[in-house]
Amino acid sequence: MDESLALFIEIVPTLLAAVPVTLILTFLSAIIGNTLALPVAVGSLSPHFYLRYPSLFYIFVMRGTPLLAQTYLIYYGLGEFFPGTWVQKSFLWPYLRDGFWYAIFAFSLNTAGYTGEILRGAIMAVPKGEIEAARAFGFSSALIFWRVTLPRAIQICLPTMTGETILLLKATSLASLITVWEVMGTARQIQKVTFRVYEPLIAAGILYILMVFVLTRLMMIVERRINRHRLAPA
Amino acid sequence: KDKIRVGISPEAYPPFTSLNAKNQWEGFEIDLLAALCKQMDADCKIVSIAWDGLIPALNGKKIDMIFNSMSITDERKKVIDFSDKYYNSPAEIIGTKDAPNVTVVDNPDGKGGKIANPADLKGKTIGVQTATIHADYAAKYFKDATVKVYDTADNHNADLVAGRIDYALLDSVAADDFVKANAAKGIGAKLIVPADPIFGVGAGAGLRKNDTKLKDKINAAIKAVRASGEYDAIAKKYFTFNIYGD
Amino acid sequence: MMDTTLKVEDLHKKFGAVEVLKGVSLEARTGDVIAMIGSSGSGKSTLLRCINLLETPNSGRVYVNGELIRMKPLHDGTAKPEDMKQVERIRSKLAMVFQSFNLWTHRTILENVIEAPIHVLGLPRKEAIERAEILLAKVGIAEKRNFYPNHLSGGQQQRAAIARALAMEPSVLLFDEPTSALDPELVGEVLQVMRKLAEEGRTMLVVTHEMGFARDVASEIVFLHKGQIEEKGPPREVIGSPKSERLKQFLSATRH
Amino acid sequence: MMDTTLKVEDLHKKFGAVEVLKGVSLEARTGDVIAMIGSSGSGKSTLLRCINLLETPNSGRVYVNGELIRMKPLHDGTAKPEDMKQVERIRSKLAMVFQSFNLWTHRTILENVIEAPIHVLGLPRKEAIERAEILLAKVGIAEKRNFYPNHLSGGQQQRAAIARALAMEPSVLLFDEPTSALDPELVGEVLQVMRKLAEEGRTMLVVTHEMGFARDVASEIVFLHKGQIEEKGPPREVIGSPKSERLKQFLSATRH
Amino acid sequence: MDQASLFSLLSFGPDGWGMRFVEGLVVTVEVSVAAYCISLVLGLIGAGAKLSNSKVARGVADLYTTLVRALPELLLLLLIYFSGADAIKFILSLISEDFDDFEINPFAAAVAALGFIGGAYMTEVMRGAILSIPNGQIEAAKACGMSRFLILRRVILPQMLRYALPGMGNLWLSATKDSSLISVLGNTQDLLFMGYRASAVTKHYGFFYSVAAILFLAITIISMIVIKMLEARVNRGYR
Ligand SMILES: Nc1ncnc2c1ncn2[C@@H]1O[C@H](COP(=O)(O)OP(=O)(O)OP(=O)(O)O)[C@@H](O)[C@H]1O
Ligand SMILES: Nc1ncnc2c1ncn2[C@@H]1O[C@H](COP(=O)(O)OP(=O)(O)OP(=O)(O)O)[C@@H](O)[C@H]1O
Ligand SMILES: [Mg+2]
Ligand SMILES: [Mg+2]
Repeated sequence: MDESLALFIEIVPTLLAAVPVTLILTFLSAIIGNTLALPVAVGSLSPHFYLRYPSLFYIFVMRGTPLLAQTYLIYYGLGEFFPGTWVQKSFLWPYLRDGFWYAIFAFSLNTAGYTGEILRGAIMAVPKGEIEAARAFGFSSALIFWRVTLPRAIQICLPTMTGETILLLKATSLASLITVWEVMGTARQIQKVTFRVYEPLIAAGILYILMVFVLTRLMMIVERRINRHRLAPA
Repeated sequence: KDKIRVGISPEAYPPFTSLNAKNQWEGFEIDLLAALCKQMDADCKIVSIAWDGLIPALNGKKIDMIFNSMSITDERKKVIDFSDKYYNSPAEIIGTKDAPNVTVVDNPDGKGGKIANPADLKGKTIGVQTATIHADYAAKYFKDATVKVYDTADNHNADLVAGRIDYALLDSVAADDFVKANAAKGIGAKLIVPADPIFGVGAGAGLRKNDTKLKDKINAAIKAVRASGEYDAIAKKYFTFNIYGD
Repeated sequence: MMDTTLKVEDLHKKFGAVEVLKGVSLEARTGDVIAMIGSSGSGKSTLLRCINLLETPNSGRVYVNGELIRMKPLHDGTAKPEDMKQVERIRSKLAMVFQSFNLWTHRTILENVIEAPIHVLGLPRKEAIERAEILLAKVGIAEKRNFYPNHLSGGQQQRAAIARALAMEPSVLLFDEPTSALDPELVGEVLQVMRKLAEEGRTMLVVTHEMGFARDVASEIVFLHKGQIEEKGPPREVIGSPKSERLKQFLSATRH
Repeated sequence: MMDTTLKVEDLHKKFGAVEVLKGVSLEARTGDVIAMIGSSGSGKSTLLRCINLLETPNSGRVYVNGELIRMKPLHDGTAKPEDMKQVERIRSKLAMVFQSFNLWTHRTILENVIEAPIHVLGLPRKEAIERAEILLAKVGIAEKRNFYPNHLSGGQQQRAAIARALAMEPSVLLFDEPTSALDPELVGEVLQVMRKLAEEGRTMLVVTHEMGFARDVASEIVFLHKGQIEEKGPPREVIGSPKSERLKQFLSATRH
Repeated sequence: MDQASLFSLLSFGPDGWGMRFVEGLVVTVEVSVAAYCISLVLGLIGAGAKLSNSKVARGVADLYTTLVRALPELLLLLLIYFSGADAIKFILSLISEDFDDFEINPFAAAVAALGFIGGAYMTEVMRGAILSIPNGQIEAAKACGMSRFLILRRVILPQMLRYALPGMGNLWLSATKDSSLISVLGNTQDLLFMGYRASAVTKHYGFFYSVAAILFLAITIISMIVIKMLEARVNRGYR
């Protein structure tokens, strides 16, 4: 027991040092991915087949294949094209060498697929009458989208989106596959060095709980704000 | 007859262990294990458990032994027990075609050992697999190089081909296979790294602490197959050099 | 033609196989107040919704301020607007009060009223709020301005919907039973507001069951029956001496 | 007491800080038809909703068929029902027609009507359908039985909601403006149906703006004003010689 | 290696990986279906608890969703399989001696763990969906005297599906991928793991990862067809 405790104290700083990596990965991917999700969702509901089918196909591929495979393919797959090409001499090479940007890229694309699907459903669920009211006042399609459809859709799917963000937070552990050592990857590194299975996982778990706690409370505040119409008036 | 449940990860590690398409185990360690079990007159059953489950399964008594190229280190000895080593392959540095060969210099600690020359690696990027003796070695000696830590050796090998790293430090057995397969792409051996205390004593069977009965038996069996020449016969099937070390 | 604010020609609308509007034509000059009466399910709401293209008519023409809303026939026998920009521009001159109000539930009453003036007409926020507060006071729900629609009574919601439509200062107003949820007192007040709008010269098309209003304010009464205009004319004639049997029957009910 | 079907005593209801009902008491004997009138926002809907506990009153008592709905006061000044089983049992005897209909959008009209009889009353499906079809025919929407509510006109939806309530064969009917979306002809018909229900001896509490109905059918008129009963009594008295100033004013509006 | 021999690696013959991938596929489907069913039940209970008036129920459900969603899946899996077995064994030993060699079946443990985790996400999906149902729909049911359970079954569930289906679909597709955790417990390997195994043995990483990906896509196609059908069903009457 004492030994466990000692190990705990020893590894927590190491894991803490990896927390920013996890947070930045999650934060950037969530922002980029959720932004991309908008055109994906809108496209998937478009009456034009040349917008609808690509969007639906995108959602299909992103949800249909493991994120692991996507990450792997994006990093190592692209790697297969590099040897001896101009790429290695270009100014982009320092970025292309670094797994970090690939991780952001892969996670953002994946999030866009999953969130895109959720938004698609939520947009379909917005009461028709409210959209018609906007139309009747001469709102353009874009204006309807930003002022009525999107706020109402987000109201509908926010709890699910919070869940997706937590899934993303945890999925960032796949970044260790491409040399970006975030919290979980670091914990597993320690596991392998020390052969202690539980302590690093539990330490990482505690850090995740803290992060998830902060995230869910923040989202709860947002949710309460956008659901004011349900609450009793002040 | 004793029953021994042996845990091996199905994550293939050829030519030591792999689970082939017929769901049969094959490789050096598998053959060696068979010989050892015969020696011990035990009934061995291989249980395939992914790496993450091996230690908990051993301590949870779902298996009795891990036979999966585990390097014996002091850190790990705090958690599980090890048999004597049953092989110890040297480390090797490999690199891209643009990367020069690596030389050897005296270990600055003055104890008379030799190490790979850190000056040769200065400013270069070198890949190692996480939580290996190779990673420890690189961390200790290659302070002026960028040491990039990978999840698996396969991954740093892929990045070596992609040119994202200049060198990789890994087990010579895996290195030879890889160099052979990728010679056309300019990947070449750069140095067989001299022995060093960091590399430890080699790989041993993982055992539950206090399971001295099994430990004694397996140690005796290792000695016996070494002595009888059976070990060398098996080793010759897989390796062209002395895999046991010295 | 110049002062024909709203003109509908031979409008047809099908839902699936059922033809709900079977060739409706209608004309309103500036300042006209047309009261549309007709039994439940006769197609009154559908007609209003076709005029501002919330439903696309299968055939027929709609002119607003002399401008034809251009339509493109499709292969499947329906049609679609040719130029959405045009439709949006025209809609901003046609305000509508829905039978089911359709207030935006995620915005307060005040926000509901200022939304379109700010974002469609480009009114400065301050001005929009001033205008909204005057309107909300006019319909008697000024003190509920910061409530969300779900927290209002039926009549309050209906009044909010009316204020929202008036805030657009449209040239044509489409009202779908704008007083259905109101008590008699308020009905009087709201009709008063509408009467004033009529005097200001705004054109109105009002679906209503208030015969009093139809009689006193309307310049024309249209009786819709099974998707067709069965009878129309000045209130005195239509109410005083109805010609069709259906209308006679319909009117007799209002007096019992 | 035995034949008091519905009794409300000193009901109070607050939304946040605003007191919407300020001590309302009411009594209806079997076969009584109480017409509730009052201006928009006076608390009529809230009172109906408190009676079947869709809103929990802050204080007060409700008896149905002589049975007190037991309430448990909470620390924060509100209350909650003590026994949900009791509430459910009582609700199944109290049918309600909502001001906004609240038809189940995921079920067809017929399914809406048979839903509660089958699942709450345990009626066999066949029987429920028979009963439903009779009712749908009675309110004139039999041919829409397989439509979903969203595909009906306002008046059709309201009639479906009425049929749904009647299908429960409840002992007390709570109607919240059951004719608001109907044309005069249909108003007449629906009021006819309600008159028949009254004759069958069912107790009714009807929020309405139809003074004709209040005068002819109601056994009592209740005038709600700002959350209190300002005046009540037999129709002749209340309408003929109103005492309170507010009521006089309210009634004068209905005649202009 | 040419194309033909690559595909011979995938044959169903004794030396081909074909059969292995079929086994992996079956494991993936079995584990994810079973785990998903558990998470549906837990999600419903959790959402009910979160929306209930009881502070205790809300607190427990909140703890459940926060903790379970935060903890690493691997940790929960190992805890349930290794410590869970010990705990149950200990409890059973208090009752009788006969259970000494009690073992949790690895399949059951994986399913329980994955279902338990999925339930936390499902709770939130369902909570959001239930909140989106217009209040009047539920009030109408209450006014008819429907019991809470009946309202749940006849009104809330069918209407909720309309809002929840996309999120539920996402969770299902995630579940098919998470089922790879089962290989940690021994002797069973899912599709994803089979992909590693085949590529590590043959060194044809690209090829075998693609095979696994294509099989996942096949699962996805079927799932999406089913979801589309459900979607069309729950959206009847809304268009
Ligand atoms: N989306 C739809 N799909 C199918 N049928 C529809 C749809 N909308 C309306 N209908 C049908 O069209 C007919 C006309 O409906 P409409 O709403 O125009 O009637 P209305 O005259 O406004 O009646 P009310 O006075 O009851 O509101 C009705 O029979 C209705 O069932
Ligand atoms: N959920 C709520 N939250 C806050 N205030 C509410 C809520 N529901 C109703 N109110 C307020 O309570 C008052 C009474 O509402 P109620 O719906 O009972 O009026 P009503 O008499 O039915 O009016 P109407 O004839 O317009 O339907 C209104 O002022 C309304 O704004
Ligand atoms: Mg209508
Ligand atoms: Mg009301």
